[in-house]
Amino acid sequence: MADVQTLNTVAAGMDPAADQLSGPRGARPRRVLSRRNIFLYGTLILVAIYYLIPLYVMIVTSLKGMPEIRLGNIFSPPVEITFEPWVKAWATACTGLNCDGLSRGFWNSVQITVPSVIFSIAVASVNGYALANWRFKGADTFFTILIVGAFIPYQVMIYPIVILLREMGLYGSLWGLVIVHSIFGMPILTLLFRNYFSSVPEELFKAARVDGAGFWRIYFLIMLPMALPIFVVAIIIQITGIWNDFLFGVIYTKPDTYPMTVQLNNIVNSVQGVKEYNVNMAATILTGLVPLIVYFVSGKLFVRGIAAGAVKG
Amino acid sequence: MGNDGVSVSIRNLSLNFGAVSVLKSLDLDIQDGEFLVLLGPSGCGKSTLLNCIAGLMDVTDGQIHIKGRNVTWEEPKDRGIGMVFQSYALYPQMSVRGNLSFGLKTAGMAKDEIAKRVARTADVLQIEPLLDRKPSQLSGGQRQRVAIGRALVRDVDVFLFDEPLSNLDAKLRSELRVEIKRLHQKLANTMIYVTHDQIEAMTLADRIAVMRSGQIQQLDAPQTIYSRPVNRYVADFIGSPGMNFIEGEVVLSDGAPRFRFDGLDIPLANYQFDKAGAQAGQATFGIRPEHVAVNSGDDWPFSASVPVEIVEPMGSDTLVWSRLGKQALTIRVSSERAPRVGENVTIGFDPMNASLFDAASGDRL
Amino acid sequence: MGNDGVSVSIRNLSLNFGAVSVLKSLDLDIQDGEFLVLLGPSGCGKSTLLNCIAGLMDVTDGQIHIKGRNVTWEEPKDRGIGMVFQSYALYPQMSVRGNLSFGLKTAGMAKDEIAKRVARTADVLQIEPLLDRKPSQLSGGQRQRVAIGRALVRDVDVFLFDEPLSNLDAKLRSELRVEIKRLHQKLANTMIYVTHDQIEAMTLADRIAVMRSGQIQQLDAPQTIYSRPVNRYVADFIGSPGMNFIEGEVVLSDGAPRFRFDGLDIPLANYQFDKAGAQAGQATFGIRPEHVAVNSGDDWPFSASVPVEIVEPMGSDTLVWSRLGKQALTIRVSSERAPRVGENVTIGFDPMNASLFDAASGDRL
Amino acid sequence: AAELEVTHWWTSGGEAAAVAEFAKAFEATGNTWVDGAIAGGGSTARPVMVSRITGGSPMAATQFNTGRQAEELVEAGLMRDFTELAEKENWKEVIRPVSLLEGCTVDGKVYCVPVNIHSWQWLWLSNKAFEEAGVPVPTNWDEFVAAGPALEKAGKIPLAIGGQSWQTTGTFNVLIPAIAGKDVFLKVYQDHDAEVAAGPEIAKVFQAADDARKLSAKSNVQDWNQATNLVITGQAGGQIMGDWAQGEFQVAGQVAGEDYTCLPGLGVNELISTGGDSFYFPKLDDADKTAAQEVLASTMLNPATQVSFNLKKGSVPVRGDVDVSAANDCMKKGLDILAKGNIIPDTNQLNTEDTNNQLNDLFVEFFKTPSMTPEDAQKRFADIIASAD
Amino acid sequence: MNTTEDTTRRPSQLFRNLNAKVASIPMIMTALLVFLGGTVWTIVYSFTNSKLLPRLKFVGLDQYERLWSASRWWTSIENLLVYGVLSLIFSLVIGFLLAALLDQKIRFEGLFRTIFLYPFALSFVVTGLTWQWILNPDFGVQHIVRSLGWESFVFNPLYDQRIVIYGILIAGLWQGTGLVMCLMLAGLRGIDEDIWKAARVDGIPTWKTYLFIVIPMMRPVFITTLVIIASGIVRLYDLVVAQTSGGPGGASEVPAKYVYDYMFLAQNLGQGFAASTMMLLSVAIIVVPWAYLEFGGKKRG
Ligand SMILES: Nc1ncnc2c1ncn2[C@@H]1O[C@H](COP(=O)(O)OP(=O)(O)OP(=O)(O)O)[C@@H](O)[C@H]1O
Ligand SMILES: Nc1ncnc2c1ncn2[C@@H]1O[C@H](COP(=O)(O)OP(=O)(O)OP(=O)(O)O)[C@@H](O)[C@H]1O
Ligand SMILES: [Mg+2]
Ligand SMILES: [Mg+2]
Repeated sequence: MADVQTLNTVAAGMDPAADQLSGPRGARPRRVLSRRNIFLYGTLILVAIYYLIPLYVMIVTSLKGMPEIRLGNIFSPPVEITFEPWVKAWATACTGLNCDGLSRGFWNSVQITVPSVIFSIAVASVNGYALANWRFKGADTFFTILIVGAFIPYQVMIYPIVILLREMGLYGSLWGLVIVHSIFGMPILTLLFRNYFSSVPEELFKAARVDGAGFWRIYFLIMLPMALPIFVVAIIIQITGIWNDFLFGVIYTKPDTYPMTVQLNNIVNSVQGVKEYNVNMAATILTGLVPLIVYFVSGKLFVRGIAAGAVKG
Repeated sequence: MGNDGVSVSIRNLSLNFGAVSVLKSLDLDIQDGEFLVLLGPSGCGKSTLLNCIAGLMDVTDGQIHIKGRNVTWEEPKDRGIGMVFQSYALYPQMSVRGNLSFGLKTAGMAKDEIAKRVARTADVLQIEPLLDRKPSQLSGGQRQRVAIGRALVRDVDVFLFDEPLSNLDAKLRSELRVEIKRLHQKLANTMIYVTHDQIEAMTLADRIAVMRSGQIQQLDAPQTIYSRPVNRYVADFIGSPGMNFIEGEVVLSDGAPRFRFDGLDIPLANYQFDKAGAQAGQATFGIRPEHVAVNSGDDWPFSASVPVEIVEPMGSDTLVWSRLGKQALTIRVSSERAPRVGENVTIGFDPMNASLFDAASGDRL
Repeated sequence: MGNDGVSVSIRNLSLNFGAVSVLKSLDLDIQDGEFLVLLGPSGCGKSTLLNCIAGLMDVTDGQIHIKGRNVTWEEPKDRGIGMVFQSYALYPQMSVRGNLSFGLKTAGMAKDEIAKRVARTADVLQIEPLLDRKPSQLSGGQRQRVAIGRALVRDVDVFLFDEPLSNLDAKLRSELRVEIKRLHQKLANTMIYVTHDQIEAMTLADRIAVMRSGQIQQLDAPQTIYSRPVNRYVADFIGSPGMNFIEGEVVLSDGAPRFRFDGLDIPLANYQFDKAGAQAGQATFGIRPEHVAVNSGDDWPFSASVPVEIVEPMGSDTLVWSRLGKQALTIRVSSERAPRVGENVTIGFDPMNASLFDAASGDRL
Repeated sequence: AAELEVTHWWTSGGEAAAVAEFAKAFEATGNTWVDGAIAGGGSTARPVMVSRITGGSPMAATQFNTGRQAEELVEAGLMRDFTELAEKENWKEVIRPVSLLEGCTVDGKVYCVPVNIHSWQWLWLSNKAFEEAGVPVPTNWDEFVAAGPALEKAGKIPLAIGGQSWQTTGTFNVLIPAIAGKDVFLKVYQDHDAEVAAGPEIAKVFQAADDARKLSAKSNVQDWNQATNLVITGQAGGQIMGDWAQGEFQVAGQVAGEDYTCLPGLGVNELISTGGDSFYFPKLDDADKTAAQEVLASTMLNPATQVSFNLKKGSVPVRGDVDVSAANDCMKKGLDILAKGNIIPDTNQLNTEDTNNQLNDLFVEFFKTPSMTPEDAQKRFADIIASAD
Repeated sequence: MNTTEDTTRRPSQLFRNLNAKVASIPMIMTALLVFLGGTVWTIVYSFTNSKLLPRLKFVGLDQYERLWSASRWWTSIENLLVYGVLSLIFSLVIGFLLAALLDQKIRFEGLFRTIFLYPFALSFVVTGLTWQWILNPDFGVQHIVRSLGWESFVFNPLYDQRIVIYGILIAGLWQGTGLVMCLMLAGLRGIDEDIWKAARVDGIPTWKTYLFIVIPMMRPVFITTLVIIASGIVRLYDLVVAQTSGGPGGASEVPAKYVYDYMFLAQNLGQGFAASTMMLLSVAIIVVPWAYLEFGGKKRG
């Protein structure tokens, strides 16, 4: 049997040894410290430092005692590390007569965030699905209104919503707040889901209809399991948004159900004598911790989901 | 024609998207057990027609009857149809078994009945070993087989195929084509099959409907469409490489019709004119590449010597690109007889095999 | 043959993605003005090889010479190559003129020189009327023509095509195929063309390199590859419908080799054995569908009576699916002689046209 | 017994200690005080309170400044009427000055409980700062202005003013009676007489404000109590701030006369205003809570509570009949002036919040924009007064 | 043909896709009741002299006259314009540059991406507080530079009226560019690999490829990003309140704060409504035609 290798060269009529070993061969040589790399990584590292400075300052400050802070260099690492401010921010900082720090705000925030995230995403995903796949008459008009609604400053809507919730008898209840979050999350989430479901091949939807599945069946059995990436994005956006919300939290809840951000505002603004920057910073970090963790853990999924849903359309 | 023989009957169907009219009062009757292929260029409304039959698009006007029942406004699932899509459209998160049983479950069928049907379908399509895989773990051909299975398992009267094979490569395509053919022979269901691949159309169809911008141009058996296209459009569309068209005029010299062009002259005595008979006027003469013989030595009603410009070997056959008068001529010869580029060869053909079209309307003369 | 006749020469080329070795010390020489087609199944490394030649991927080992110059480390733009992609890869926001001239402008060419080149390219490809349109306003075929123009305008020595036609429909594909062929005849550049469509490969190539998982299996003229495949893989890959393979064994009865299977017996006296000559053992007998004659009345070295199972008319030809012994047999006959399903027909063929492969290694015997 | 949620914006050290007194007294009656402090001052808290009341989820009691802030809520029938209790406990007699109860009275019905009297007209001085600057502690505004350069030379901020807009407005409003006298003050704010507002007296006030602006140029704190802290620590010479500042001095353990000096009416015109805080009680459905609201109201006015609360808060009790012997120097000065009847109404009682807010906008701009001339500012001031209602 | 005789009538359009319509009720209600209703309600009441509570006492255009003669409103608009334009430009440019850098097949991409993105997880309140702290002349950057010996160094954006809005911009960009980068990165990843190859074969330098080929191709990404940034800009409020409370001297006032302050602090709802109507109007002029083009008339996808 003819050797394939020789067959090739014989067919080409070439002497294989002709110019075999001279000149460049293999991969292009790459220096680790090429100018391009220095520029690339240099820029990235500089920018990264800029982005990290506030976090660094927050952490460092929260670990210092007040006397050390007054001495003044916010960038210098703590000489003496103290966790006092953290303890105080979490457990004993006072607002008026309540001296239990952020701790109860934490659970309130959890109790507000979880149902709000679930409910708002449930509503928005169904909306997006209906808009993308069941285009009934007028749907586009409603959607356009919704998108324009994304530009309305929240403050403008406070009064109408107060009236709305009062008429529904939900003002001041957890459900009232959940509805408020769902309303304001709706434009951007619906946009995300609509774009995502539009990119799902229409034939899949048609196949399911031929198979006799109706609106909900298709949603739950076909679309929902496919929409994981965009759900991740929606969940991250909503957790961040709802957890960080201050305005609705303070207006639509009561003191015993104040979310963490309101407690944070109370602690930071309840100045007793001098501002306790270390406690404030500790409280700030504690408040931001949940969304931060969410981002650190799922950042990759976030980018992927964004790629899948947000940039189309 | 009795009603009982008709499986799908479309009456006066129109569909507009806003101002655009995609289907224009179309009529079509498909016999029970028939394999009908819808053939046409992209955008001519093939998928739209199929979607209307399936109930996935609301018609603007007209009626659709399946098995004698007016289903114009019924839900897709109630029409007794199954559909197979170009992109397979398998439910990605379900196993093959899940894909097959989804429709049955939705209909509320008993578990063991479902299992029985799935098993039978898997047997017919020979996909038993794949039943527990996810679609992403299947090759293209296997996916398409599962997609067919999904229609099969529902035991429907009418199968609708929307370019089921065009995502596959040539080899797989020809394999699956045969399988679909076999399936049709076995099941004897009505099948409506959209494609723009003529090979598929020619090999599969009992009848082909050639469409053009929302209207059916010709509805006939493949061989009829191939050999007696009703107009230039159909003639051009069918056949690869396409029919050679030669512009010229029909003249009646001594009552005998002849075709004149570029100083050449083809006798049309053998040509079967349409009812109207031979009439003088501008016309197009069409002849298929395989009906032109090269250096055959036989005595043809028309023969000429032509230069060879390009030679394209295609395995068993070879295409020769040449020029008759000033007009391009493609010839298909068996590879053994392929001439060389630059040579002059003698060609010949019988106008009996040709088609003659009116230059203005494009209709067959 | 001297080095000056060689346009592209690849020496010992390897490429790994991490642990996966995609190209395995591959050698290839392409003559000046040659049209070489790389053919192979998906994932065999065709695009990777092309990208290496273009300089778009860094090779792991080996060298690439273009026009006698070692370009292994050079930038794509300095290699004197132009490349055409399957997805066209036109710059969507620029007009056709912009697409053609952008590279030249960037290279700092004078304005009137650019205009001249663009005009010449547009003339060659007949895209003058399109020059001011955006790609989105072009049809698929026009887009591909512009993509070719973008390579053309740069006046390069070597053209690289990566499945340039596979996004087009059959009709357009065959048209553009001819155009590319003409272009090659006119320009006489070296062209390396990737495809997995055999028709393209057969019609366009001066030589075809059939690849399989990063290695070249056979590099030969199309007809040689078609009629004398070096192994079963190549034989199976080329030809549609595929070659018929019949499993059996070679026996030497009275010194004369014969092929035995399912109680039947094919004399191999006519068969041209490889250097090694005839040897007994398990083997596969391959015969192409068009080499099997039906009811020809002629006297064939081998003939038998077989049942007709499926008939697939394909226009000028018809495929007949049948069975020889217990093994499937496809036959291609001209449509006029097509038998009917259920009939029995007499077939015959000459083993001279057949290929015989070792059952274990798959190599040609 | 019931749980009552009480909202207020008392969150600084002194304030919180004072609220604790209310809570203690109320819980002694067997009820529970649920503290609803909202930090960030009235501006953050009031919108929350108003939305909750109009949204139908009201708290049991809420603080407002004595004055017109809750007028419309009362008119809308959302607040409880305490006329009965007021008559029973004879509030008309015990609360003085009478203007306080008048602020709570709409159409002859009493809707709120005033709990303290606050006056704005105080200049707080750091003895330590002046000592370090080597100048004697001033005894009136003019001396203070004169001491400015010395303080600056010693690296001190002469006048501390927080960045919040109400503080700058407050400073100006203190300067009016001090520089131009009570009549002009009343003409401008009570009668909304635009001519006076544009006149020469007010022009003098603006000149004084210009001085204050220059003296406070280096002050870059936000909250009032941070500004007070600057005085307490001797970083600043003085601060014009209401008597609630006293609570901060007290929490810091400072002694009036020794560590700090207070000059009512800026040492020029010894007049004080009678503003303060009142509690309103929204209407509730719960009978228990309704009953407890009454208990809370009367607890707040209870003489003992009044004393303990006001001592912590640094304000003056609303009852004339309580023992204030424990009061410190400054508070005693205030009580004296009060007893003499040298009082003016608080701007909260005279102006709507809308007008106050416009004034805030004007003065915050004036104080932070050195390029804005007193004349320009006065012109805008007169416009605001002219359009006030 | 007898099949043509039994003509089934076209069923009512109202009940087609009923489930979809029912499921869309929350969206329809939100759109109509909250966004449209709330807007109309706001506009109607902007012609009244409502104070603490909304009341239908119409006063014509009084509120608008007052609004447009208020210097604070003008400052607010100026600030929003400056902030808006700069924030749009910078976040798009920086976001894109970062994305382009990250797209160079670099090592530790995940780490860098996380670093750039994490500020987005923090609320504006937290962002504002942190930056207030860093920009504080007594503790922050100015103090540090001075303590390094450069005594005359001045960097106190939050205390200087002329540049306070830039101080807010710094914080705003820090918080928001991460998301923009993320969107851009996703967009870049969506660009056909062949385009890059074609450009390399054509010898087009990388920066030119980005500028003339890739960026024009990313139109949809830019649009999505623009919607997100722009809607954030219009609503700018928390950050200002947390960082400067509108100071110093009202130099960093923004329209949303004007609305809030007048509605709730000044207890002059009418004025607040008038201001919000103006905001809505300007948003509507820009957004409605665009949104309609983008989402209204177009077909699927
Ligand atoms: N939702 C729609 N809105 C408007 N026009 C549409 C819509 N769907 C299809 N069309 C138009 O209707 C015409 C027919 O489309 P259809 O999909 O039926 O073509 P087709 O024959 O299946 O083509 P292809 O071979 O490319 O699949 C096309 O011109 C298309 O642009
Ligand atoms: N960037 C990459 N990283 C890892 N593996 C890769 C990469 N690019 C290609 N491959 C692998 O290299 C092999 C060859 O790929 P290549 O694209 O060259 O195939 P091909 O012959 O062009 O196939 P097709 O006909 O589908 O285009 C494939 O198995 C593919 O999975
Ligand atoms: Mg179609
Ligand atoms: Mg490839």
